[in-house]
Amino acid sequence: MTRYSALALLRAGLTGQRHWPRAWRDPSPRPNYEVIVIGGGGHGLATAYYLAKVHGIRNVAVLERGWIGGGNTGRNTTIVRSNYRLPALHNLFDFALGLWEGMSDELNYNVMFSPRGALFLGHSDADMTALAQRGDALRCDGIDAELMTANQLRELVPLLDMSPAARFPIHGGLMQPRGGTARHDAVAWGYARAADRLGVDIIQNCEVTGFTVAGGRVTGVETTRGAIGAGRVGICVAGNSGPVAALAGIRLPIEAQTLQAFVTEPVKPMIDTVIMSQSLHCYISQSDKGGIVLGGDPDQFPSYAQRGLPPRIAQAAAEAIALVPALSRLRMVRCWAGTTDMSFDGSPIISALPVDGLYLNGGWCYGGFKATPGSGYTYAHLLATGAAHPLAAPFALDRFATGATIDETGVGFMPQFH
Amino acid sequence: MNGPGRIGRDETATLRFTFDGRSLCARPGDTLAAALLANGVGLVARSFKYHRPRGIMAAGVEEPNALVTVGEGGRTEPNTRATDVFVYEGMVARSQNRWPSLAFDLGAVNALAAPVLAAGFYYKTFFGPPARWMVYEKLIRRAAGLGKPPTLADPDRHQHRAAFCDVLVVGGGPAGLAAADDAARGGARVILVEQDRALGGCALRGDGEMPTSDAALRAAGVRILTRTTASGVWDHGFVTLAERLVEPGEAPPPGQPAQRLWHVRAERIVLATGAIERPVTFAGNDRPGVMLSQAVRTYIRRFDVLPGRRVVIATNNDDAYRTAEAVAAAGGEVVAILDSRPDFTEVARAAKERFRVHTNAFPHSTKGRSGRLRSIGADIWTERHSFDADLLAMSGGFTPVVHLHSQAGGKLDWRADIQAFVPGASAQAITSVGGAAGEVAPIGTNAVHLPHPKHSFVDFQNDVTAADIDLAWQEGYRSVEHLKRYTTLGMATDQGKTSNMAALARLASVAGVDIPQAGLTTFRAPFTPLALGALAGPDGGGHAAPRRRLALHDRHAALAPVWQPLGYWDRPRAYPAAGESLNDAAIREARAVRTSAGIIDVSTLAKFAVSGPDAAALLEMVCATGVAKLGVGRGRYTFMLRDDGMVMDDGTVWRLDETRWLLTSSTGGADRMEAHLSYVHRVLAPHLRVSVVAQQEHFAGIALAGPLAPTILAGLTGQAPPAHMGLAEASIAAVRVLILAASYSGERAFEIYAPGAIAGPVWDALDRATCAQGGCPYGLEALEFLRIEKGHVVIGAEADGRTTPHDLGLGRMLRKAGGYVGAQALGRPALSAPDRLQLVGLETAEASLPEGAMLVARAGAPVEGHVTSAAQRVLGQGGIALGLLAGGRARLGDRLIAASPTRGRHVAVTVTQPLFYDPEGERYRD
Amino acid sequence: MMRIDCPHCGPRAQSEFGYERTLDSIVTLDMPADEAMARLYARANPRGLDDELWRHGLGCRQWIVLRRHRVTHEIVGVAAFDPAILS
Amino acid sequence: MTDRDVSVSMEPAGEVIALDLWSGADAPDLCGKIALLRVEPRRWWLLDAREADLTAMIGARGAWAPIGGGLVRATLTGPGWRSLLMVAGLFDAEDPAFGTGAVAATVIHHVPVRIAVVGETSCDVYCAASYAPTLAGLWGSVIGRERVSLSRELPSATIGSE
Repeated sequence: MTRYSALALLRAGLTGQRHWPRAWRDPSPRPNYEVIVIGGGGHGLATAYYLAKVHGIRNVAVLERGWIGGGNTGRNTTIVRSNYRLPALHNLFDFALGLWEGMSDELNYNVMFSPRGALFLGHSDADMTALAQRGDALRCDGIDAELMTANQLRELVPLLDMSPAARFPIHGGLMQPRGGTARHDAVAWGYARAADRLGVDIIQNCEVTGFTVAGGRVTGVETTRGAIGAGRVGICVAGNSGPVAALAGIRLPIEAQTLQAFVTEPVKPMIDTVIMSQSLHCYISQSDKGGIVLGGDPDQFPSYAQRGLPPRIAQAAAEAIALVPALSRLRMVRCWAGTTDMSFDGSPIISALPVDGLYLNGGWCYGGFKATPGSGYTYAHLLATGAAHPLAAPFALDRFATGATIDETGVGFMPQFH
Repeated sequence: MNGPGRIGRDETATLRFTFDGRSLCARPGDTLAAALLANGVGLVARSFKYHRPRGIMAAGVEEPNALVTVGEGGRTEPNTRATDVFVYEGMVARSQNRWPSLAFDLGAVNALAAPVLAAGFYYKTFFGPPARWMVYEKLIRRAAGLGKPPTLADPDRHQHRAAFCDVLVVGGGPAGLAAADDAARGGARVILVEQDRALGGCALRGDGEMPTSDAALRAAGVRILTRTTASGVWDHGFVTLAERLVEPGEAPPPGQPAQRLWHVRAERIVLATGAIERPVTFAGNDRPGVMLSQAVRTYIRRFDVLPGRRVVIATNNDDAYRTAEAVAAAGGEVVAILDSRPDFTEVARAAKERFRVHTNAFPHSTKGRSGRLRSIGADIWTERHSFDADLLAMSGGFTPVVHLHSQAGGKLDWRADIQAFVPGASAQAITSVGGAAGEVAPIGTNAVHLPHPKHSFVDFQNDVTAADIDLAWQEGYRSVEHLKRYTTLGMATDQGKTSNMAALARLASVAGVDIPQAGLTTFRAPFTPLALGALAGPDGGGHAAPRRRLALHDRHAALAPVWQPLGYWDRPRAYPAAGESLNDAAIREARAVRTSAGIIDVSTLAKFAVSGPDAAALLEMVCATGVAKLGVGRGRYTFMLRDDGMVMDDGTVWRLDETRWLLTSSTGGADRMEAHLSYVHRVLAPHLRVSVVAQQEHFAGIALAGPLAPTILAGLTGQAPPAHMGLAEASIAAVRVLILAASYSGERAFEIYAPGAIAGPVWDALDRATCAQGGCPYGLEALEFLRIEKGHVVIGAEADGRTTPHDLGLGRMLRKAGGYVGAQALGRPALSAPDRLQLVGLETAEASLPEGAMLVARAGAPVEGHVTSAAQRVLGQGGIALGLLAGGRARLGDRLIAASPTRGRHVAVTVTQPLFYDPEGERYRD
Repeated sequence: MMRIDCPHCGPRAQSEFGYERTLDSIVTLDMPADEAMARLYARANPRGLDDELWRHGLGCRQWIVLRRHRVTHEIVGVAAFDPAILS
Repeated sequence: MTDRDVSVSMEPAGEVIALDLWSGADAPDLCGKIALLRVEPRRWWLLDAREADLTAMIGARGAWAPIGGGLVRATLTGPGWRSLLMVAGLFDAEDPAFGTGAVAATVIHHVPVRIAVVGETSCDVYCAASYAPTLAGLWGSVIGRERVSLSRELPSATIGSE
């Protein structure tokens, strides 16, 4: 294991970069593991890492159907923030944000977490009141949030259209200074490398095709690379939770949906913060490479196609131009789509399932990336101890039956509208 | 003479343009690339990472190197491919990603650090706290990016247009023209698109003949769109076409759009998208003067431009021999043909008669200076050779353009003879023809000798070398997707059009597998970069949503109100007098309602005529309150639940006669309620004989409220006004109106409904009569004060989608027998938990309290609830509010803090009943 | 952007339609509460065919049922909503 | 492009009544000479009808409600009307089968509309009155403002630059 550092990099420069070892091994599955995590996305890899690191459980396998980080980890718009209105959500996501802040050092892998600020714009007094309410809820729980005036915004993002005659005039905003972006692929790779170092087996091209259950308890999984035994199994496949849970005969309050994003050709720096909007449906940031990364509403119908609707892209582009008119002549160079696990209250599920020893981490809707370290940490706690981490306790599956849903947007049981 | 230039005398070069401030001339029809070459300009750009000097490599949209900024001000288009923009009079083009100048670029120092800046180097360094990364990041961001973005708004419009056809032919080369001709002869509706300005495709460089003409096709009814790119194929034959009506940076004629995005639905799609020539991988293959072989032919035959005088050709196929012919015919010297194949093919043998042809010959390096190629090193059999040349025409084979086929879900098949993927089974009604289907020259496949992988570029624009691919493999980034993401290969503005196959070949060779086993990354839309403005179409420029106009808009506008956006609507928020603040105006208006009378436009309320023998049955499924027993001529407050038991909306329900009802509900929920009524009727209870007609805009509504309202109304109608929650029909200003005696303000009030198209005179009459009594029009702000004082909930504030009827204190109105939507959800245990947020009133001695503030026992204590709506008392002193408080109904009299840290306000409040005014409803009685 | 062959209007762009819910999650008002909540909060969510209730809300405003593949988006069946399927 | 060969005039739709029938009967059989449009499978719009006349015609076979107060009719005149309707549209108005007498409901530039073909060179487009300025703005930008006229009864203030 070669530690990454500036010095090591310089030294490697002298030797033609020939001595870097593999970032993670390519092991064959062993017959048995203490814990199997299904899904080699950021969440699954983080879960394995924290199982090994925090709970000392190193006899762990991460089973990935394709290549690690190839699902929503590699398809999101890389925004990291914790400024949700509801306490259960902002407490979980802020715990995650704390972990983001130390992640590069912790993993010895630069995930380029860039706390450049996450800004919600308000377009009316009503918007500003809603933003203040959100900010007050955050501040009362010790989370950073600052209301910004129109004048402050002019300075922060000079290209914003601040004209009062704009279709969506900008009155002000709510800033989370600690929010920002990170390099999405690096999160998967960094956790993979660090987990691998602790003994975790990361097994790619290994699709789970069934569960083995004895006496109401899960004993392992069937895979395309043979049966593998396990004491506990954690599903961590947001986007595919339904089909994987169905292998155990379980139906979930989750529906798969397409969420698109797109990026422009790279240009010199023009937007230095993450811009979102309280009443529009687009989010804007500029990648380190220079591309403007844009996203919008989900497609609002069930799909696993990873291919979206052109009108959604058009809408996000129109709204982005309404906010930053100078974007009009930039060109989309690529669009892509992920499959989101839309839950029926818009919040994730981190929970035991009705089969003993089988657990679920899913239902992240379109908010999973920013939760990655917190999700992994609390899920590892659940898998290691059998008891929910206090921050994850509100996100149990039974909340739908009891009515204790956590509904940030208040739109209820229609997943397509969250 | 050395370097590129025009063939013969250039008398027709009449267009003037500038490049980096230098004034140059072009012929009409020249691309910028052709014009630059004609003017002897070989150095055009700097690369992304190492700032290496770059020239023009291609003649089409696949160009990875020659990116320039075109246009000025709001029409600035950075990263424009010089090969994909036609010169127009006055065009301004600039090179980019260089400082201080293109020829002397300090960024080129990066090339010295290249040994350290290998693929993924940034993942291995820049550790420390995020703040430290932010410092590095700032430098990295400044160095990255390509062109400078515009800073001004786009002055032009972009249009969206739908089209439908039986056959869409993509590509106007010979294969596409033949396909369009065939389809048109069969009587089909045909659209033919070509991204170039001219039809012809490969025929424009002298390869093949055009089977028909533009005019003949048009005569046959084919809609021909040139300068139009099929950017994406989506589900079910849906194709987006991007049409450039003017060139990048060019001003369109007045009133005309600059770009048009077509939304085409095609029954059948023919892809005649051709093939893209691949570069050859060797050290220094990125230098200006190294060009694709077919591009050289294009410049010579289409543009009369010879890109170099002394030409070496490096190829693995027969096609490049045509370039030798073209060069020779144009007066250039063919120095050598380096054919990597060991044996002479028939074509090579024939060429040997005229040119110096070497087999088993590979270029291994280039030398150059000041942006000019000077010599080429090559390995021929076992010997090293050097050739003096100013142009290297290379051909590494041909990659069929399968992007659209693949986007549409089609499979790809591997063809070893051309070392490329070709369209396999289609997922939609799509066929590929010509080069796109793999009709390209076969290539030699003997192993490529690559002595200098670090200087051999695979992805030119992103500066990814063969060594970077090797490193990624070594570090375990072995899936082709990992490789792409780790090295950024194929992620530049050209999306790997020229680099993907070379990269796969390299990956396959280090992996020791065949290319198909190495994998293939996904083809994603758009085929070529597409302006956001064109995507947005008529929604761009700040019009992402329509504005809905009130029927009485002009009446309000005449009073110069403060407008308030509400969904797509704009409604008057207050009517301030000159110099009056919004709040002062609202209080004045609210006091008028409390003391005399006011009128407010409530036209946007949702209204539904529910009629038929089963109307009451439908209403009782939709509404959670009792409805059916309502007497004719009476109305009642009601609310509706979602399936999950949460309050969805509220309103009033009125019985106009035995079988005709009118239901009103909130403005913001109008569309949702329309759908909900339809769902309940058509899905849950289709047997009901009932008609539901949305009348939101049929009726303009004006509420007349205040103690003098009955007098005013009686004066206007000449009849006694209906009692509270009664209704009547009458005439005002000779317009028949429906009067509903409902109150939202807490005063005696009437909602007066008249057909929107003729409601103006009704407003005028009410306005005159009300003002005559000392009243005035009032806006939403005053309405908010009045309703908060009266404790009426608002959908979105108090009923926030998380509240049940019990939470809002409406539980007693629920129909015990159930039978309404949501009834089955209300028994869930968490919905009766004692600590649920419940509606309360809040009051303070201070003038106001911050809306949205958190409710806490003391500073720093846990949050127990929040202020949903706040106001000041209309007549009395102090602030009042509605709020949601944990277990609130049991906490009357509790003293709390309304804490707003974001606004620096902390206000002591007392918990009260959510009703501050006329608790007995005495003011509703006449 | 699918093309949906509305049984009333003929083929139309997906933008005119809205997805409501799966057929098996329609809650009729006579269902016991437990069954109602179970239907509301559990979906098969298959990587394959499912029966879905859509509305041609920006067209003829009728409710239709699509049998649709959620990976390929192929619509293998489309019909006007028939209440008989609920009983 | 032929979409400049058309002009538009927009005015209130007048007395329009929405009629739903739940018996098997069809409105044309019941309503005599009243001009009507079938806008949904079981809904018709009766143009210039009087409510008073309907009781006898319809009886208990259905129910109706007026909607004309909030409806605008845009009359597109000229051979370019089909082309104009393709701008920011979704519906195939250029389909030759969409001929005289046909009615289609669709969306143009966010505005729900109903298109009724009057003849080869004319059609009526109905939309909610609140959206009329949006459509007028869109069409004006395509064929020129001077070719779009709004009647004085319609809200006229600041037509957007759509």
